[in-house]
Amino acid sequence: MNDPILMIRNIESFYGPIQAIRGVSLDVLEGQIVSILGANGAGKTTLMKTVSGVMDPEKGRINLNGKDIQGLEPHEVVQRGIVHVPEGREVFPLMTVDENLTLGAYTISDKSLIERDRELVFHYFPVLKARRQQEAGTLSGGQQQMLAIGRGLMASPKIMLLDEPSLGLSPILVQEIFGILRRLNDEQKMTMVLVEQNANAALELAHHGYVMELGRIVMDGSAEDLMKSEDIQNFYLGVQEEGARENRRWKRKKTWR
Amino acid sequence: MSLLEFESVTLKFGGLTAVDNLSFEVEEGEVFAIVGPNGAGKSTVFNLISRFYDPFAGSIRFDGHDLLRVKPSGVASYGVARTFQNIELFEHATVLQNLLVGRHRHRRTNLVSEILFLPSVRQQEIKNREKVEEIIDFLDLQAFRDKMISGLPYGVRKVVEVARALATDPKLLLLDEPASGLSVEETTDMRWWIDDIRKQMGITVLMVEHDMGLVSGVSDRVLAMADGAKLALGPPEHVQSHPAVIEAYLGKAS
Amino acid sequence: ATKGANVVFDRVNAEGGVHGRKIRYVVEDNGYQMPRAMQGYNKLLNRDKVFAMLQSLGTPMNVAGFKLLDPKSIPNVAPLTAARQMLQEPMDNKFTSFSTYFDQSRIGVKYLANEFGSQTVCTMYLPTDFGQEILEGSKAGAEEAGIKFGTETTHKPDETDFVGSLSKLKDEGCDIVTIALGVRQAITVVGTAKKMGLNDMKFLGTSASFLTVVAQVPGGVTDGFYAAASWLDLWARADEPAPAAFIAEYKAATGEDPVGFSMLGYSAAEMMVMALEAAGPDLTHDSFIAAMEALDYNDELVGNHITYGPDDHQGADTVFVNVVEGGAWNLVYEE
Amino acid sequence: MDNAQLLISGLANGCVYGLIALGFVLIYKATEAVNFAQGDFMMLGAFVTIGLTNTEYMGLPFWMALPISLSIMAAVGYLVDRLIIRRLFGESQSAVVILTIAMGFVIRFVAGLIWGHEPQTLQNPLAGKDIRFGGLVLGLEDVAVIVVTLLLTIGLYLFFSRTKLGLAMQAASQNQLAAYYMGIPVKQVQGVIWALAGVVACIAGILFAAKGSVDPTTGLLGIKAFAAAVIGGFGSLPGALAGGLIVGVIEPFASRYIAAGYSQVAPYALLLAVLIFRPNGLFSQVRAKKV
Amino acid sequence: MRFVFKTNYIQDIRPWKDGYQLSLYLFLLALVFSAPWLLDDFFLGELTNVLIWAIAGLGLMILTGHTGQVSLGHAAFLAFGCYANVALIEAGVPFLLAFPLSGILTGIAGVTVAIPALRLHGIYLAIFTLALSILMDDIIVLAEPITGGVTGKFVGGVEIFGKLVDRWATPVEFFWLVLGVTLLVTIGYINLLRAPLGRSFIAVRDSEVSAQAMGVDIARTKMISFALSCSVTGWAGALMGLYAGAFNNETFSVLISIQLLMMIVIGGLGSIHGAFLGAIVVGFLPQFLSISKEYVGAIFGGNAVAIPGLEFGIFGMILIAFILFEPLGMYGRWLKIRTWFELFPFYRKEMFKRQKSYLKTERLR
Ligand SMILES: Nc1ncnc2c1ncn2[C@@H]1O[C@H](COP(=O)(O)OP(=O)(O)OP(=O)(O)O)[C@@H](O)[C@H]1O
Ligand SMILES: Nc1ncnc2c1ncn2[C@@H]1O[C@H](COP(=O)(O)OP(=O)(O)OP(=O)(O)O)[C@@H](O)[C@H]1O
Ligand SMILES: [Mg+2]
Ligand SMILES: [Mg+2]
Repeated sequence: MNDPILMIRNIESFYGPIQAIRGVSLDVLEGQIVSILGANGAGKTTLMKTVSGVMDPEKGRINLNGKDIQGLEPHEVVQRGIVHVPEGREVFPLMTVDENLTLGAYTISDKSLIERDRELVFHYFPVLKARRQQEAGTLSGGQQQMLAIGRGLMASPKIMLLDEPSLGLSPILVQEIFGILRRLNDEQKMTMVLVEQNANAALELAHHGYVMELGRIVMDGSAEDLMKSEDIQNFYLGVQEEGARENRRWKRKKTWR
Repeated sequence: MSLLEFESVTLKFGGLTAVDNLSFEVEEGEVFAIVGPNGAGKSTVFNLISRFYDPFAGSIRFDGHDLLRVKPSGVASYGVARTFQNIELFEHATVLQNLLVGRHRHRRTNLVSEILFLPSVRQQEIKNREKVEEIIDFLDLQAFRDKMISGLPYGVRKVVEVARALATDPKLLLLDEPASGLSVEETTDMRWWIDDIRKQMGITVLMVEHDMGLVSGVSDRVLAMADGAKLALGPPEHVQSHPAVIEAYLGKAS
Repeated sequence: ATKGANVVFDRVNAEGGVHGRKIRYVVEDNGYQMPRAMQGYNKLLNRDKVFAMLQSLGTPMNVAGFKLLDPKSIPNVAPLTAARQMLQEPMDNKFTSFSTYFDQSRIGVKYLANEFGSQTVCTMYLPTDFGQEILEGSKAGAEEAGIKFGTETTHKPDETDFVGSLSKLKDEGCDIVTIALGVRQAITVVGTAKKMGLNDMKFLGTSASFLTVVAQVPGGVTDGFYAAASWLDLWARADEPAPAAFIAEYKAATGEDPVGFSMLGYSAAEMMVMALEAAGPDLTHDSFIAAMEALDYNDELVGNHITYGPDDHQGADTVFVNVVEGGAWNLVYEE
Repeated sequence: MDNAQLLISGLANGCVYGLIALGFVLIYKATEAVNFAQGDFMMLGAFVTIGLTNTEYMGLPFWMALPISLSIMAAVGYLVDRLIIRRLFGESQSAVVILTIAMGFVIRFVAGLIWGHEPQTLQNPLAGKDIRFGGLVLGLEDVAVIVVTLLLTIGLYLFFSRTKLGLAMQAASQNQLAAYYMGIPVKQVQGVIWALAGVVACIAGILFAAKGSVDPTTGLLGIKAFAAAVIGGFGSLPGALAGGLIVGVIEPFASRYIAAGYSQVAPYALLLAVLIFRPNGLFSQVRAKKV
Repeated sequence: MRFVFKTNYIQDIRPWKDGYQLSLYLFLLALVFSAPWLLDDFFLGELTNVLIWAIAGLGLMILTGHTGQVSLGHAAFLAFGCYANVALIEAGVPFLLAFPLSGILTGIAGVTVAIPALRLHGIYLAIFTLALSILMDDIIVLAEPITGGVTGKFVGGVEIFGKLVDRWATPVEFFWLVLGVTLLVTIGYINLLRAPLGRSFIAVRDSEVSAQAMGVDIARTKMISFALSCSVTGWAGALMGLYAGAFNNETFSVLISIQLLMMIVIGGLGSIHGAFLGAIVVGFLPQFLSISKEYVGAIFGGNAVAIPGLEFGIFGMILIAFILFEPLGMYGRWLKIRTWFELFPFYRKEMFKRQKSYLKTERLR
């Protein structure tokens, strides 16, 4: 297939003295969906923040279409077509749903395009349409999550970074979201990097997967291969023999540790 | 008489009816789950119980007390603790301090004795600490004891919230989406935890959760609601097979 | 003001000082704040061990200072405030150069009353000791002139609109209004009154508003504004010998035009030097005080006759009533 | 009749407060920072204009000086953000507040250094003229104040509610991180708003200096304007104007009808009253957090 | 690299982390105690002044630093304490009784203010208190019989066990008095912070919603915080009065309120150290400036050039520099330096580079 559109090379990111990412490298191919798995604290969010420029890496390169983008201001990254749907909604609480969506399309000047996307979003999430004039801060958790995703779509990005998009959504919506993502990928060839706790759905959707632990990539491979891997099954797909409550008492060692 | 009685409660926000003449009881010692599509009014039910909103109609009774009569801070002193859907921890304090605040309702000392830090205060502090340490061990938070909340990943914060709620050693524990943002592995942990909370600590649990695996795993009864009203109520498998619930909430695949 | 004094001291020091002693002139900026002022005193007394205080600003600060100066009987010369407390007991180490706000407004009121047969005196003031002085002065003046004291209005330093108070004064039928406000406010008051057509209302300020700029407000806004001050305006007399000489020297020394206060600083410093000269080579507080009390001379610059005596620690008692005409202060009366 | 006079002059004066208040609100709306130096900005703007027009300084014709001083103040505002405020990007508001207070000190000092400490009046075409209708007098400057203030308020209101940039500014103040995720160049946007605040301050200063006179301490007027903004509900532009007018009108009536010794406290007493009954001001900008 | 191994809960309860820290503080204390022998009257006076400011800072820190209630009006409470103290003394109450009372009365005043202010947040509270402090000026004038109105009040020294304590006559005794009060207040403060009440303050500051959910009564907590804060401030005011010896309605101006806030922010919000560090800066800086001014003058010929307001100007600039250098206040900087030492060989230079950080609206409550 074609060569990577997004290329990350031994990135290291710190929070003050704490090192959250310890030399991560990964490739994202044009039009691919790459999903990143990992227990909490693994550094997934940090990695995404680093890519979208809200954090500066101390070492390493982030390369988009052959141009280095590490250390850029976040808005410059967005202008280059990378949009980040952050963990924990981050909506504009005092603005209406409509205004939130409008701002999602800040980088787009073509009015008709904006309106088209808005309609698309309302088509995906009818409840948002019903709540156009409600202040985003008063939406329910899930509604805010929908808004966050919809807002991301409004920018019609080249690459979309999704940090736990299914967080707090009802099962039916989770299915729909993943449906939507697949459609976007099929139809608009949108490239995506997907962080998901719902590993099943994530790997279903993704072409390629990475596994993070403690700030390192410990495993990667095509989605199918990962699905088959013993460890993945135990620790991310949760297909472990039921009632084995002892598993919790002495945690099974992950082979890569 | 059941522990929590929620009687034909209605709450409107402007034109929108968030909770619509809703009634249910939570029995002592059970795990009671509320499910429902986004915006169904689940968190609002929690906020009503913790007295953040005043219902338009209906009554909320806990353990024989009329909750509508007490201040928000009063609810906790009756023994109701809760977690929040999008995490509300004390950002600029350590995990330990957060949990210690949880002990606040057991404060027996007064201003003067605390300023002088009399032995009584010291005793109380040590007791609080012991209690908190139990919880830390129970939820495997040892590693984070002295970490600032602002520096914790989403998943850990979720657990800390549960821990802080437990620190108040409540009769009723309200969990708003405890497993959202947890990996499968952690979710199974959460499942066992809830189990122990109920069995070992004898705390009644009322939780909102979207992860049906967890819900069916731990809960005795499930209330499914939509648009603020009751859709179905009963044992998990009953609710899960209820057509309306599948229609509005679960979707075909599951 | 300090610059004016500096000019003198520099000159004197350049000429070898007084009786071979160089004068060390230490300035502390109290920013009209008490804590700062206390720090200032602490420094001057405990660190610089000053011999005498010259022109310390602000009534409260001075009064606070006395507690420290008196025991050490350090002279407090020509404070930059015309409050009566400046001469409170024990008086021997305190010397003021000019007449007090009290006398200024008292005499000013009397003059206007006689001149225009005005009937009612009113006062606009900030509730401060400064305001208090002028209020009482006006009342006294009214009494002496045998007319009635109408009413008073209080204000805040950040007040900018006086229509309300003025219409109140109008209804009270005030035709003399003494002003104890900031300079900026005084200007606004007079201007507003003009707008409201209160032309038969005479406004009287004190030395506090007796500044060249007040006269020079564009559009003749302040024309007809009276000020009862204790010295003569500098620029109005720029062609007379003494002021001319001063302006020249000041320009030469500092490279800028002097203002009213530089003049005061200058003359106060001159007086200081004179006293030091007279005090003779073995300088002590007593000899200095004696010398001060012996002073008797004409200060052409400020246009005052300065005399001190054992029981007269107020240099000049004259009050000059001036009025703004055509952008300058004109002397109309003195007492 | 008499009261009518009080009313209109109160309104005129209130508009000045309103203008300064607008400056506060502008910056707050777009950055959630409180610029305690706003009053000093106004003072500076006034002095800059005086320096350009008054005959003892450069003596340019007023209408020529106007655009120049406006652009100077815009530059000042922008530079303040660029060189100082921006270094505190994302830091706690308390730091910014203290910073602006300190800036106030410096501005006052600099102004005193350049233009001296004695009050000065702006020589302007409107000086001394006034219009009278039925016994009421209103200085031409006052008329100018009222007109300009209304126009500015409306203009800014539309700017924030209608334009994309205006929205972006509000967004930036509500959630900087998310604003960045939307591709809004937050820092630059804030630079713009500071420049704008500079301009507004300059206009206020000019009108104020034309009405009365300014000296370096004039900036302390900012406190009262700040109070006005808070009464209106900090962050709301119409609120700022409303607050300004209320304070402006209360003053003359108070000093007219309330006994000496009490009258001057009226505006602040009013402020307390408003806050007690409407803790978030008249046009509240504060919401209960949904959990 | 230093580790602290905890073997006992007491270790977390007592105020110092380990022996090393304890000895550090003890050394500092010893230094302060020996001040009267080390310093001349001038510097002793300044040190006293700094301590008084520090007490005031502690007062405000309780409210603003730890309970998150910004007050721009604490000068009003300084004034209250100051006048209360003097009034009591003039009424013949012995100082040892009058002084504590003055603080307590101020605390009560604080609560009465707090009650209407309970629903106020952030700037709204700030401006509310600011207005109070402006009104205080006029209240003092109106309360003339007690306060002496515009002419103000004068206090000489006070008698303690028949010993004269006066800022000018017996500066050393006065220093002991102030130091004593400082220590008592500080110890009380430390105790408070490690007790439930202190924690509930922090809880209210960080999230009222969850504080309520944990059973913390917001209104009550705020009121107590106001009471404590104002009492301490009141004591500071009383001492300030004694220190100045004379004061009137203009003494405790809004500027003082603002300076107080500056002080604790520069020192570092939410830490006891912050109050002291801030006091050192705000208290001593002006003096330092005017002293250095002379040397500057000496260097550039011509004696002490006095440009009016120069010191305020420079003062402002230095404050700006401080804030830019460390927005978290001096204590924040000190903590960083300490981590540097603790991590010793394992530090990186980027470690103290400021993180990109982002703000969220405070208009949500
Ligand atoms: N603001 C912060 N300050 C200090 N350390 C932090 C901060 N944020 C995160 N960390 C640390 O960085 C590491 C990675 O955190 P991150 O949020 O990226 O994990 P994550 O994989 O996103 O977890 P989750 O799946 O729960 O979101 C964690 O160990 C966390 O302790
Ligand atoms: N303060 C408010 N003002 C207006 N509408 C509100 C407010 N709070 C909640 N709502 C509305 O009430 C409905 C119920 O909200 P609630 O948070 O209870 O949903 P939920 O069941 O918790 O959904 P989720 O599973 O997504 O958390 C939602 O439609 C929401 O938009
Ligand atoms: Mg994450
Ligand atoms: Mg919810």
